[in-house]
Amino acid sequence: MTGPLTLESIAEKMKEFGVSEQARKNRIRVTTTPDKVHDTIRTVQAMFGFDRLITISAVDNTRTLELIYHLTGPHRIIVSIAVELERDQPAMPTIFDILPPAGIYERQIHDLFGIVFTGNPNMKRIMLNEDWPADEYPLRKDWKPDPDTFYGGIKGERS
Amino acid sequence: MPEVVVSIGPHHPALKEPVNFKIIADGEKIVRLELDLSYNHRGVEKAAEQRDFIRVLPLLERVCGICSHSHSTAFAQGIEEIMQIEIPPRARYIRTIIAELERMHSHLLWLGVAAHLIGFNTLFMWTWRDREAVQDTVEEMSGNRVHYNMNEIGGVRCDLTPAQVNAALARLPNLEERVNKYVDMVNYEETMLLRFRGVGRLSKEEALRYGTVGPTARASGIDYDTRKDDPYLAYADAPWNVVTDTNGDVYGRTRVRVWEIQESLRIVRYCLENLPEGAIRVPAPKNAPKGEILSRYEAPRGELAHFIRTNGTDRVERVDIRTPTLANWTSVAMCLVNQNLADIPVIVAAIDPCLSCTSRITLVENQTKKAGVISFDELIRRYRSRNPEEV
Amino acid sequence: MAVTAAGLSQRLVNWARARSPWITVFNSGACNACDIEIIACLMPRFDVERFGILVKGSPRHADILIVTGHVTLKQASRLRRVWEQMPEPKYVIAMGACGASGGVFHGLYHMMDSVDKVIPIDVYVAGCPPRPDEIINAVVTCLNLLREDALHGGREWRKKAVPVTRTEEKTCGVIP
Amino acid sequence: MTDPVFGLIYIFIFPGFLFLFIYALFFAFLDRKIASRMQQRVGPPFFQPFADFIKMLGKEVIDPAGVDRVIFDAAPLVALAAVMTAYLYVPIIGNSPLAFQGDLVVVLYLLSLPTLVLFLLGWLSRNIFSAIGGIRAITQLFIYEVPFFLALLTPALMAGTWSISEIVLWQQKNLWFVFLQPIGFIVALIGLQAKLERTPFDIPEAETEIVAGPWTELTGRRLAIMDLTIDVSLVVGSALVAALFLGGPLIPWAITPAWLEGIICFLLFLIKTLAVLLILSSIKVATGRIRIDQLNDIGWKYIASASLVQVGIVLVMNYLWVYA
Repeated sequence: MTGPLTLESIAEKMKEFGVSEQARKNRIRVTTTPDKVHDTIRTVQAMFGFDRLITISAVDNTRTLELIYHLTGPHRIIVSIAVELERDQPAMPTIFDILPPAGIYERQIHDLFGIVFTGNPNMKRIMLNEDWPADEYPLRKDWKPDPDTFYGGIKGERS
Repeated sequence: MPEVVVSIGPHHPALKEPVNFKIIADGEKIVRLELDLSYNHRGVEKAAEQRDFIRVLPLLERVCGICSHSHSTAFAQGIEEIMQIEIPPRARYIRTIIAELERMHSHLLWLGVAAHLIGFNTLFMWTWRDREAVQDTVEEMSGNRVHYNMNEIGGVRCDLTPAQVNAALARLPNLEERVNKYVDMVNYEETMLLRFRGVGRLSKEEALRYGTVGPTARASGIDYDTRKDDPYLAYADAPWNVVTDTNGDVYGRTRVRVWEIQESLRIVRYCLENLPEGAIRVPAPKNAPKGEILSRYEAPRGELAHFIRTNGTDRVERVDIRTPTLANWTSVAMCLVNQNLADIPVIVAAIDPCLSCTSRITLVENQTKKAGVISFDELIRRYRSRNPEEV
Repeated sequence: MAVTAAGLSQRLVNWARARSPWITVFNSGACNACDIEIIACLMPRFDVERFGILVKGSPRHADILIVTGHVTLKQASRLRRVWEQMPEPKYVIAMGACGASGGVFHGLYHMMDSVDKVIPIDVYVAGCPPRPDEIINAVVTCLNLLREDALHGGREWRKKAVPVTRTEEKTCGVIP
Repeated sequence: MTDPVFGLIYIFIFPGFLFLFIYALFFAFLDRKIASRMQQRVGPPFFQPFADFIKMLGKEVIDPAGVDRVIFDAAPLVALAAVMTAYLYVPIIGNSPLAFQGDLVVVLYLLSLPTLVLFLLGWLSRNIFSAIGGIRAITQLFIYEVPFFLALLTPALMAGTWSISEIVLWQQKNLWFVFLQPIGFIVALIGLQAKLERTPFDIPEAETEIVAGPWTELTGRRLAIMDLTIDVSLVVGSALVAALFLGGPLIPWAITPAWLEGIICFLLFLIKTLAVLLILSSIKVATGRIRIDQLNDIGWKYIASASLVQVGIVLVMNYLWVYA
């Protein structure tokens, strides 16, 4: 890259991946599709130096599940890459191979939302206790605790 | 010598919070380790979706007792930006004062705990004694020692009287003197140097690769500080510098933290002396418009990010809290391999883990330093069946 | 009490127990605030060592277990195990609003809501978090309880007794 | 040791076990108080170690699963008996009536027993922390024992005797060994600190790493007895260093009533042991804990060499001065 990095140049480049809009002074939001996320991140990483993953946010907006990847770099511009997934059997390619810190966030989202990140070598339970039922994801909007299910703690000894 | 499995936690004197490490050690050397952080999961994010903004703030303060102001400020900041209201300058300054006092108390606390971890109880006692001065100031200003509850959407809850400002200013010289003494101690005290130098070293490249934030990153020479990168509150006005160090080990992190206390003292002094007049809050609407924001805040432990999505009601649709500790865990797991068993508490403490913020699990890694490959199920099962006597 | 060797030694032991309460802190998922306030108790300003209170790492050495915070589902079984590891006579103090009822976290999905669903509690401390003064007060209350237990020869008497209403015990109560 | 009544009083009451019990608890109190004051705290009241001791005696004793109860009960008693026996050979009011040629070696041997017992307890506890603590204790033993023994044997080399009492007498005639052998004195203090597992050498019971090391599974009276053992070792170690390097409880001139001389000697004993305790406590407060590998490094590189240098100096001095 030559010259100062501008949001316009990023937006220009992002056209091939999806719709982009400027969210704030130095923030840009790119909406794309699940299969392009890997390429998008690779591109911004290689071309604009977005080498730091701030977080992966997951949102359940009752119709779909959204994932938003926030990346930044030495220029301190933040790019948010948003995708939408269906609610049943959501799956998503992992970005663990290009950004190692993502592993932790992906596992946490898997636990709370039930999104499977294909390719992550360690898609195991991390947030909830070992007795938690396998197919219940508490941060989904339609989840309600079932009074008959045992969620953990001490069995039969609650006074 | 055969490998032994040491299970540290969830109840262990070095850990003030529940976490479980399973350390596979060869004699005194760590071969690999397994971290398990889920003991503290409460479901704050779910609860935040069910309460209105006024009641979310106290809840978010209780995400963590040490960085309570960080969480509530980050959230309030985000909501205010979505509502497009500008808080008055006096409120900004008061928030900054509390934030920097919180950073001071957190770093002093950390220094004491780090000293305690290497058995240096005298420094532990001294730093905590000086921390009481900070606590007194905060208590005078807000009425509480730990959960300050200063924030409201649109400003702060209570004003600072001139008497409070003077009392706070009167405490600063003594504190500055003591902090200078700690800087000397950190740099020259022999047993601390022995225990901190060269322990848990992260090069600049590794620190970048594993996404470290806060003092951990700054100790490796990365000037990543949200206060400078994305100025909020009064940080654009106050004179201060981003502290970095090139050591990258626990020693470097300690130095960064004590120097940051000095910078915080400068900011607090500036803000107290230049406190603008005016209102302390503006009325905020009940409902927030539809919108989303990534609100960043430099907590004592590093960058805190709240992703907030609102949907036009008086509740958030989603608040996703990314705590600094979570960002740093990956690097800790990397640092620990091939280190000494006795150094585990120091290395883990060096990122100042705030597990109640984090309440999540992380990975295991093996001798080749390859990122995050995990195979601990079988081991845990074997260990549990053999020796459930974990203390 | 008749002046016998056994009686004297019992009185000596009771005296010693009240003067050497060793505590161990168990964080059952709290937000740290209670924990740092407990550590603040050890500090020069409050210095609980002058009452003989020491914080011990091993529950085997402790007399009083301080549980900070609500109990998360995963910590419940661990808390009970730590409690079982303590030698008799043992006392439990539940710290803060969370220890009593769950506090702001009451009713969340990953919680047991209060400590007394897992282990019996002797003293509750109010506050979020309780000030160090109140923590010291709670330990003192606990010691008074210990003395009365020694007089009654066990803790069964408390099952029928009414709550203690002494002026200095405003913040801490005894389970009726 | 002709009069049996005197012998019994000496062993059991004064300056024997009863006095030792009280003095050891007082020592423990003083140790904690000094540390507290240096840390700007008030510190415990004077009866604190006694209350702790009585309380621990009254607590329930828990046997960890799979532990050999008999050995678990007996081991602390063995340790306590060893250090108490060692105490009888250390001069307190004048020289010990039990002294014999070679009692220095016996005392050193008996002082090593508590460490071995700690290792045994750690090993038996079937707890991983205890096991690691026990291994650390025994590793540390191998590091500090050699320089410590060498440092304590240098006075014997110069005085030409293996009896503590005769070394004390030698110092009465000549000069205190702290002036003749300052390196040996420093090494002895460091070794004593390591032997008693006090900061910076509290590696085996490092609270923040391995809970309480070998102590983790001890409860009730076992813990009480082990605690008392460490307190007594502190007294015996201080008294030993005071006797070997600080001239012991003897004064260079004679005082006519024998009882007055006894009292003065006893006061000297108190002053000198307390002085040693003050040094040890200051070291404890002013340092952090070092790692076992660092201790290994420092121990063999510097402390052991220093004690060897001291031995060499003593041999040269013997050749030039004492036997010349």
